[in-house]
Amino acid sequence: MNTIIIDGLSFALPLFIMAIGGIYCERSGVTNLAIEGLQGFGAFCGALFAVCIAPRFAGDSPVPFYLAMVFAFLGGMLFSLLHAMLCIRFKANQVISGVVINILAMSLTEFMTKQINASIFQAASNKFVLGVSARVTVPGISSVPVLGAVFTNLYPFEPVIALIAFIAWYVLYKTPFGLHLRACGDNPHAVDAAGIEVGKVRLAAVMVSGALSGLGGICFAYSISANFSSNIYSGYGYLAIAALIFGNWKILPTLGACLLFGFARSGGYELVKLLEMPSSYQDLVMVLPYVLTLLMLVFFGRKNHSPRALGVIYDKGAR
Amino acid sequence: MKKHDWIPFFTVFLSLILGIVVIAMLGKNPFLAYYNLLQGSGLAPKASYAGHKGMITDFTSFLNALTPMLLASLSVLIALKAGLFNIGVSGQMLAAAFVATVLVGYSELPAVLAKPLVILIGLTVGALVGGLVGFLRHRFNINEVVSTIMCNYIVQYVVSFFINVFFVDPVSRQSKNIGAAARLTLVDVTVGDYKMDIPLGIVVAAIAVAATVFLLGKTTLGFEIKAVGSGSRAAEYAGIRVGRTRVLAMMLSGGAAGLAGVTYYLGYFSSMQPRVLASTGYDAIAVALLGNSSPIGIIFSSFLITVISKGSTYMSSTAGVQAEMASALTGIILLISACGAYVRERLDRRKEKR
Amino acid sequence: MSDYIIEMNHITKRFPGIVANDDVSIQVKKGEIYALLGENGAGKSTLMSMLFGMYEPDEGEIIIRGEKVKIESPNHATRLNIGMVHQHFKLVSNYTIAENIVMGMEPVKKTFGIFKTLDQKRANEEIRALSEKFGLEVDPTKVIENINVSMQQRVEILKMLYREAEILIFDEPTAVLTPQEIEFLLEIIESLRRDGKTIILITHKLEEIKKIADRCAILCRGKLIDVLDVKKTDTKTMANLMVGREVNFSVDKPAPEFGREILKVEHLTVQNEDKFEVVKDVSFSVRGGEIFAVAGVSGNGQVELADAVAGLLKPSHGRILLNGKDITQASIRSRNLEGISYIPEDRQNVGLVMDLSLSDNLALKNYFQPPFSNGSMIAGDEFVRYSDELIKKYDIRSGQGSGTIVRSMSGGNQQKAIIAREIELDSSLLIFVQPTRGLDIGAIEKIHRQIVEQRSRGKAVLLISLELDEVMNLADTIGVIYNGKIEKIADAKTLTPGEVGEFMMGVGGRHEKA
Amino acid sequence: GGSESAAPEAVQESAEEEAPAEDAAETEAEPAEDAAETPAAEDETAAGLKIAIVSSPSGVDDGSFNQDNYNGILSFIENHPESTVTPVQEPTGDVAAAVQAVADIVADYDVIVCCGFQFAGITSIAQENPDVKFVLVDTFPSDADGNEAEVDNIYAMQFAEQESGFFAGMAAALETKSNKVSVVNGIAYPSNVNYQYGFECGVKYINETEGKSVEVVELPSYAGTDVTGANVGGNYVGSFADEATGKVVGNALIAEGVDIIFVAAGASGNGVLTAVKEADGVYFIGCDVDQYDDGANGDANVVLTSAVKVMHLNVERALEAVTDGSFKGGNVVLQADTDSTGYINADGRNQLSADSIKKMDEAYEAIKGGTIVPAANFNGITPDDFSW
Ligand SMILES: Nc1ncnc2c1ncn2[C@@H]1O[C@H](COP(=O)(O)OP(=O)(O)OP(=O)(O)O)[C@@H](O)[C@H]1O
Ligand SMILES: Nc1ncnc2c1ncn2[C@@H]1O[C@H](COP(=O)(O)OP(=O)(O)OP(=O)(O)O)[C@@H](O)[C@H]1O
Ligand SMILES: [Mg+2]
Ligand SMILES: [Mg+2]
Repeated sequence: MNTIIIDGLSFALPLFIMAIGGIYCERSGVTNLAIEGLQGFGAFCGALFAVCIAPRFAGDSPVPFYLAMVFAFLGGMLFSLLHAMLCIRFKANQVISGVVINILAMSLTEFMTKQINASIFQAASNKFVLGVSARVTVPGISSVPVLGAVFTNLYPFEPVIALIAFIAWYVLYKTPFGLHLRACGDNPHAVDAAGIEVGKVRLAAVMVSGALSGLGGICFAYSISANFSSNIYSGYGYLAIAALIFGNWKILPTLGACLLFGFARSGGYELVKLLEMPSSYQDLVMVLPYVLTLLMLVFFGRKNHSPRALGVIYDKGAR
Repeated sequence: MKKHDWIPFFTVFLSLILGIVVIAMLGKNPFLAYYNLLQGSGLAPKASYAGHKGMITDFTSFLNALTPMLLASLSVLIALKAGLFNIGVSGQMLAAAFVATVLVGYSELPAVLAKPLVILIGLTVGALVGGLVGFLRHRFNINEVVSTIMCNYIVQYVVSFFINVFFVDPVSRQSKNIGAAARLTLVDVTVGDYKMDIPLGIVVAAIAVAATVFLLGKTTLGFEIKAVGSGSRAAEYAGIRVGRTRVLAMMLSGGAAGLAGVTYYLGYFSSMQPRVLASTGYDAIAVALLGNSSPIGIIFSSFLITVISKGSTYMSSTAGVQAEMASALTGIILLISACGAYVRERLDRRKEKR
Repeated sequence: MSDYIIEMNHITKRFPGIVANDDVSIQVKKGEIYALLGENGAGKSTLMSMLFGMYEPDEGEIIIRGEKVKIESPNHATRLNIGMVHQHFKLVSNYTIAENIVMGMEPVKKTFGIFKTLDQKRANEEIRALSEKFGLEVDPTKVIENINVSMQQRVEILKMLYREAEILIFDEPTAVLTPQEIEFLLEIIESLRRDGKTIILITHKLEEIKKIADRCAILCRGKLIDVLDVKKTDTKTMANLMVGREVNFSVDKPAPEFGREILKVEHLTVQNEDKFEVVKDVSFSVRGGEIFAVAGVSGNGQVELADAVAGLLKPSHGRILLNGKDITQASIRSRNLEGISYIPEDRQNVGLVMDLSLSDNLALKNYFQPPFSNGSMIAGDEFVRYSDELIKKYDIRSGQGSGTIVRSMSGGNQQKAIIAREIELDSSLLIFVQPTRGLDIGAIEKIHRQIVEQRSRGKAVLLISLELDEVMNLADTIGVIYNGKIEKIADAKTLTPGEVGEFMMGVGGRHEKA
Repeated sequence: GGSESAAPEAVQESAEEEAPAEDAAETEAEPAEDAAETPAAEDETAAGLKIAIVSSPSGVDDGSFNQDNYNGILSFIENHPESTVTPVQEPTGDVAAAVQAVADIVADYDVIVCCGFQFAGITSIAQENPDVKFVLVDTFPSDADGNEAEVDNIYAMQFAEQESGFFAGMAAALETKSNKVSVVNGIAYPSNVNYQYGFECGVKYINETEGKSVEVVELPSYAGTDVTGANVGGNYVGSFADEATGKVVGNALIAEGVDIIFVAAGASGNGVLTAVKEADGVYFIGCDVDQYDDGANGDANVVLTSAVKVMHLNVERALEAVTDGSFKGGNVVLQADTDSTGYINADGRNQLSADSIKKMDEAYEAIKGGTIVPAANFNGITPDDFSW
C-alpha cells in the first residue's frame, strides 16, 4: 500500500507539472503536442549542467540537483521558444509544430549528448550519469497510517513541484496575468481590444509550458534512471496531454487525472507482484493507464470542451 | 500548378541550404553527403557495388522503404481532409501488421492467396482501429488526438505481450519471421546478374494514391469529407451526416495506415519488434504537411524524406556524417515547411501592395 | 486650439484588393453625436478602427484635442480616452461581467504584501457603482455566456466607461436589439452626451440617426459623400445619398392568396444543447403563399424553433408536419428533400463552408443529386455551370467567380449566395432567420423583394426577425414569441407595432384582459 | 550491459585505465575522413584494412557493448596505423534493417565487424561477398530458415556468460552481509539465462565451500520464461529498455533485504542501478563491460565488480588473423580458457576484498581447467544439479 502511494506520487507529480504547463499553453489558445520534446530537451539541459558542475561540489551535495532543476526549467523554456515562434510568429499549424518539435528534440539531444561526451568529457557515451537525489522522510507525520506514506521517501523535487503547482494555480486563477491568459484561449479579440497583446501573453504561456515540461523531464530523469539518455522519450509527455484533456483543461481535475495515472501504474506493479504473474505479463500492466484513460473519457468525457480559441491562429484582422 | 504550389519546394530548398551549413560546420563535405544520400537510395551510382548489387537493386530497396511512408502520409492526409488529426498511424500500422502476421504470415497458405489476404487484413484491421477512433469522437466526444495516442500505447504493449509470449524468435528477439509466401516484398529475386528486393506494395501504394485523388475529387463521399473537414456545422446543416462521415474518413485513414503497416512489417521487414512503434507514423504527419496536404504532393514529400532516411547509412559510412544528421535534416525540413503558411501570407500581402 | 475634439484628415486605408477609405476627412465637435452612414462595406468600421488604433491609416493624419497623434494600439486609444463598442462584441464568454470589464486595468491587491492578486471584490464593487452611476444595471458576477445580447452590450459600454472614455464609438449597436432595448440605448447615449461625452454612432437605421444625431457623414465605397446636418435633412434624402439612387422603403406586396397548409407545428417543445427548455409547447401553421413572421426579442427561442423545424435540433415533444407528412423524426437531409429551405442566422458557421469554393457552396444541398452526381460520383463541371448561372441570376459578387473561396467574400455577398442556393432548391417551405441582419438598406430592399416573390409563387415562408419593421412590412401573419412560448398569433393587419412590441416584452394583452 | 559514465570526476579517476576510450575520440575522426575522401583508396593503402563497424542503434560510443568492440578495432589500428575504421549506425534496431545496413556498405570494406544479435541474418550477404570478412559478435549466423550456419568468411563469437555469471555469484555471496543476493535480467533469452544460472551456481559454490547460507532472492512475479517456454525463475524485467520497471524490480528486491544485485538487463538495468543508489548499503554487479564508472554515487561507488565478456580482445585477435592470413570462419563459444570471460579485479575498479579476489582467482583457474562447469540454459546442467 505504502509503495503504491510513494511510487504513485513520484510518478504523478512530474506528470502533473508538465500537464500544468500544457494547461497554461492550451488555455492561452496554443495547442501543445510538443510536451514530449520539451521535457526531453529540458532534461537534457539540466543533466548537462549537472554533469558539468558536479565536480565542483562534494559528492553528496544536493546543489547540482537543484541547479539541474533550474537549468532544465530554463532549457525547456528555451526550446519552447521554437514552438512559440512557429505558432505565434509564423502562424504554423500548431499540431504540426508540436510533432516537428518532438522529432527535433529527440534527434538533437541524442546527437548532442554523444558529441558533448566525446568532445568535452572525452568519454564516449550516449548518456549523462547524474547522481541520485536523496530521498527524505518527514519525521512524525510519516508514521501516520496511509497519509504518512505521502510524506515518506519523498524526492526533493516533490515538494518543489507541489509548491510550483500551487503558484501556477494561483497565477492562473488569481492574478491579472492569469486572467489575460485564460481570456486569450477563449476570445483573443477581446484581449486585444482590452489593450493587451495576445502574442505576448501566448508567448509567456508557451514559455511557462516549456519551463514546466523541462522541470518534469529532469524529475523523471532523476527518479527513474538517474541519468539522461534517449530513454527519456518514453511517452510521458503524451500522457501529460491526455491528463490535461481528461482534466478538462483545469488544474485541480488534472491533478486528479495525474494521480490516477500514478496510482494505476504503481498499483499495477503491486498487482503483478501479488498475482505472481510471470514477467512477460508486464506489458499488460503497462497498458493499464491508457485503457483507464479511454474508459474514463468514455464515461466522463462528454462534458469536456476545449478552450474556444484553441488551435486557432490569432489574426487581428480576422472578423 | 496552382498559385502558391511552389512554396513547399522553396521551403525544402531553404532547408537543404541550412543542412549544408550545418554539415559544413561539423567539418564534413555537405555536397558529398547529399550525393551519398542519392547514392544510398539508388538514385546515383556508387563507386563500387557488392556481389549481385547495383544501382537498380538499391533503387528497388528504396521503393520498398518508400511504400509504407507514402501510405502512412496518405492516411494522415485523409483524416486531415475530414478535419481530424490521426496521430495514431503508428499504432494502426502495428495492429494491422500483427493480425496479418498471425493469421497469414505464419500460415502455410500459397502466395496467391496469402499476399492478397495480407493486404485485405491490413486494410480491414487498420480501418477497424481508425473507425473506433472515429466512433469515440462521434459518440463520446473524445478528442481524436487523445484517443489515437492512447491507442498507440495500447496496441504497442498488447502486441508486445503477444510477441513475447507466443511468437518470439530467440535469436532475433523479435517476432518470428513470416513465411515468404505472405511477404509483400519478393526478396532476393534474381534479375540478370542482380539479386533484388521487389516491393509489390508500391503498386498498392500507387493504387491507394490514385484512389484517394479520385475519392476526394470525384465522389460524393469525398465532397462530404471535405465539407465536414472545413466546416462541420455547415455540413450538418446541409444534411451531411457528420458523425458518419467522420467515422468513414477515419476508417479510410486507418485503412491506409493498415496498408502502410503490412507493407512495412510484412514487406520491407518481415517481423515486428516488441515494444517499438515505427516512427513512420509520426514522420507521416509532417510529410503530409510538406506535401501541401495533397495526394500528389505527398508523393514528392515522402520521396524526399525517404531519400534522406534511406541514404543515411551510406552517408554515414562514406562522408562520415553521423546517421542522426539525417533525422536532424528531416526535422529542419519539416520545421521550415511548417512556416509555409506564413510565407504564403507574406507573399499575398506583398503582391497586393503593388 | 481647434473647435474639434477629433479631426481625421485625408485618411486612406487599403486592404488587399480594395480601398476601404479613400481620402476621408471628418471633424467631430466635443459633446456632439456624430453619425456615420453607408452601405455595407462602405468603410465605416474601418475608419473607426483606425481611430481606435486597431489599424494604422496608410495616408492621412488624426488630430485629437488639437494634437496630432499616431494611434498605435487600442491601449493607446484608451489612454487618449477613446472607447469603442465593436460590431461583433469582444467579450470572453466564460468570464464574469466584472472580469470582462476590468480586464487590462484590473484592481489589484497584494496578498501577504507581495503577490499581486486580482481584487475580485473591489472589481465587483467598482462595476456595481459604475453601472448605477450611468443607469446601466448589471450584476457584475454573472457570466457572459449566460446573459442576453443587450446585457452584453451594456457590458461593452461599461468597459468604455470604466476606462474613462470621453469619446465613445458605437459600431451598429442597435442591430441586435429589440425596439424597447433600442429605445433604452438611445436614451443612454443621450445621457452620456449630457455627461459631456462625444459620441460617434454607426448605424444603418435612419430613424435612429434622425432621432439623436446632430450631424451625419455619408460614406459610399470608401469615399466621403457628404456631411449633413441631421435636423435639416429628411431620412429619404439620406437614404438616396447613401445608396446613390432612389430607395423604396415600403415593400410592394400584392394581396395574399393562401394555398393549402404546408407547415404544421404541434405542441413543439425543444431543449437546447444544455438541456434547457427554450421552446415550450408551440403550435402554429403556415400556408402556401403566406409569410408567417415570428417576432420576438433575441434569445426567446426563435432560433431553436427554426433549427427544430429544419432538423438541426431534435424536439423533445410535439410534432412537425410538412405537407401533411410527419417529419418530426426525419433527418435533415430528408427534410431538405421533402421541401425545406433554410437561411440560418449564423451564415458563416452554419450557412456556408467558409473554406470551400463558391461553386461547392452553391451546390452544398444538392451535390448528391443529378446532374451533379449519379449517386456516388460527382461531376465537377456541372458545379461550375450551375454556379455561374446563379452568380449571374443573383448578382453575387466575388473576386474569382465560381472558384472563389467563400471566406474571402463580403458578408452581404455571402448572404446572397445562401439565399440563392436556398431559393433555387424550390422548396415548399422557406425559413428565413434574420435574413437582412447587418445589411445596408439597398441590399435589404432586394432581399425583401425576393421574399415576397417566393410568397407570390405559392411558397410558405417562415420569417424570423428581430427587426420589428421587417416583420410589420412583410408578414401576413405574426406570431410573437416570448420566453419560448408563442404569446399571440394574429393577422398582421390587425396588430400595431406597439402591440407587437408589448407582446415581445411579455406584457402584451394586459389591458385587454384588464 | 550497462554503460560508461560521463561524470568528469569518474573520468579523472580512471584516466589511466581508460586510455583506449580517450583515444577513441581522437582517432575516430581521422580515419573516417580518410575513408570519406578516398573511397577508392584501396590500392594506396593496400597494406591496411578498411574496417567498418556496424552497430544498432546505440552506436559505438555507447560506453558499453558496442564500444568494447570498437575499442578492439582501435587498438588493432594502433598496431596497424595504415588501417582505417568507419563506424556505421543503424538507427531502428530492427533485425532486417540491421542486415540492410550491412548490405548498403558491404562493397566498400575489407572487414565488417557486426555488433550484436541483430546481425545474425548477414549469412547470405557474406556468401555473396566472399572477399569481405565478417566478425560477428554475440551471435552465430543463421540461414534463411533461422538455423545456425557456418560461413567461411564469418568469424562468429559467443561467450560463455554462465562463467561470467559464476564470478558475479561468487562475489555476491562472498560480500553479502544480509545473506540475500539477487540477479536481474532483461528477457529470458539464452544469454540472459546463462548469466542467471551462472550466478546461481556461483552462490551455491560459495555456500558449499564457505559454509554460508546465502539466498538468491527471486520475485515469483518476475520469473522468466525461456525460449522453450520453460520457467527459469530469476528476476526478469520483461524488456531491455524499460528503466522504470527496472527500478520497480530493484526496489522490490531491496525491500526483500537483498544487498547485492547482479544486473544484466540492458537499459532496464539503469533503473535497477538507480534503486541501488537510492538505497543504503546495497551493491551492484555490472555486466558485459566494466561498469564501475556508472556506479558513482556522490563520493561513493555502488559497483562491487563487473562480470565481463572480453570482446575487444577477441575482435582484435580476429583482425590480426585477417592481416596475417590466418583468418578462418567459424562459430566459437569463447570461454575463460582464452581469457574471454571474467570479472574486474583491477585496482580502483572494484570493491571486493582481497580475500574474495583470491578465492575468485582460484575459481577462475578451476573454470579454465574445466573442473568447474557452471549451468547454462542449454548445456544440460541446471543450477540445482550443478556440482564440481
Ligand atoms: N475564484 C476562485 N476561488 C477559489 N478557487 C478557484 C477559483 N477559481 C478557480 N478555482 C479553483 O480552480 C479550479 C478550476 O477552476 P474553474 O472550474 O473555475 O475553472 P475555470 O478556469 O473557471 O474554467 P472555465 O473558465 O472554463 O469556467 C476549481 O476546481 C477551483 O478549485
Ligand atoms: N481586415 C480586413 N482585410 C481585408 N479587407 C477588409 C478588412 N476589413 C475590412 N475590409 C474590407 O474593407 C471594406 C470596408 O469594410 P468595413 O468593415 O469598414 O465596412 P462597413 O462600412 O463597416 O460595412 P458594414 O456596414 O457591413 O459593417 C470592405 O470591403 C471590407 O471587405
Ligand atoms: Mg462595419
Ligand atoms: Mg468555471
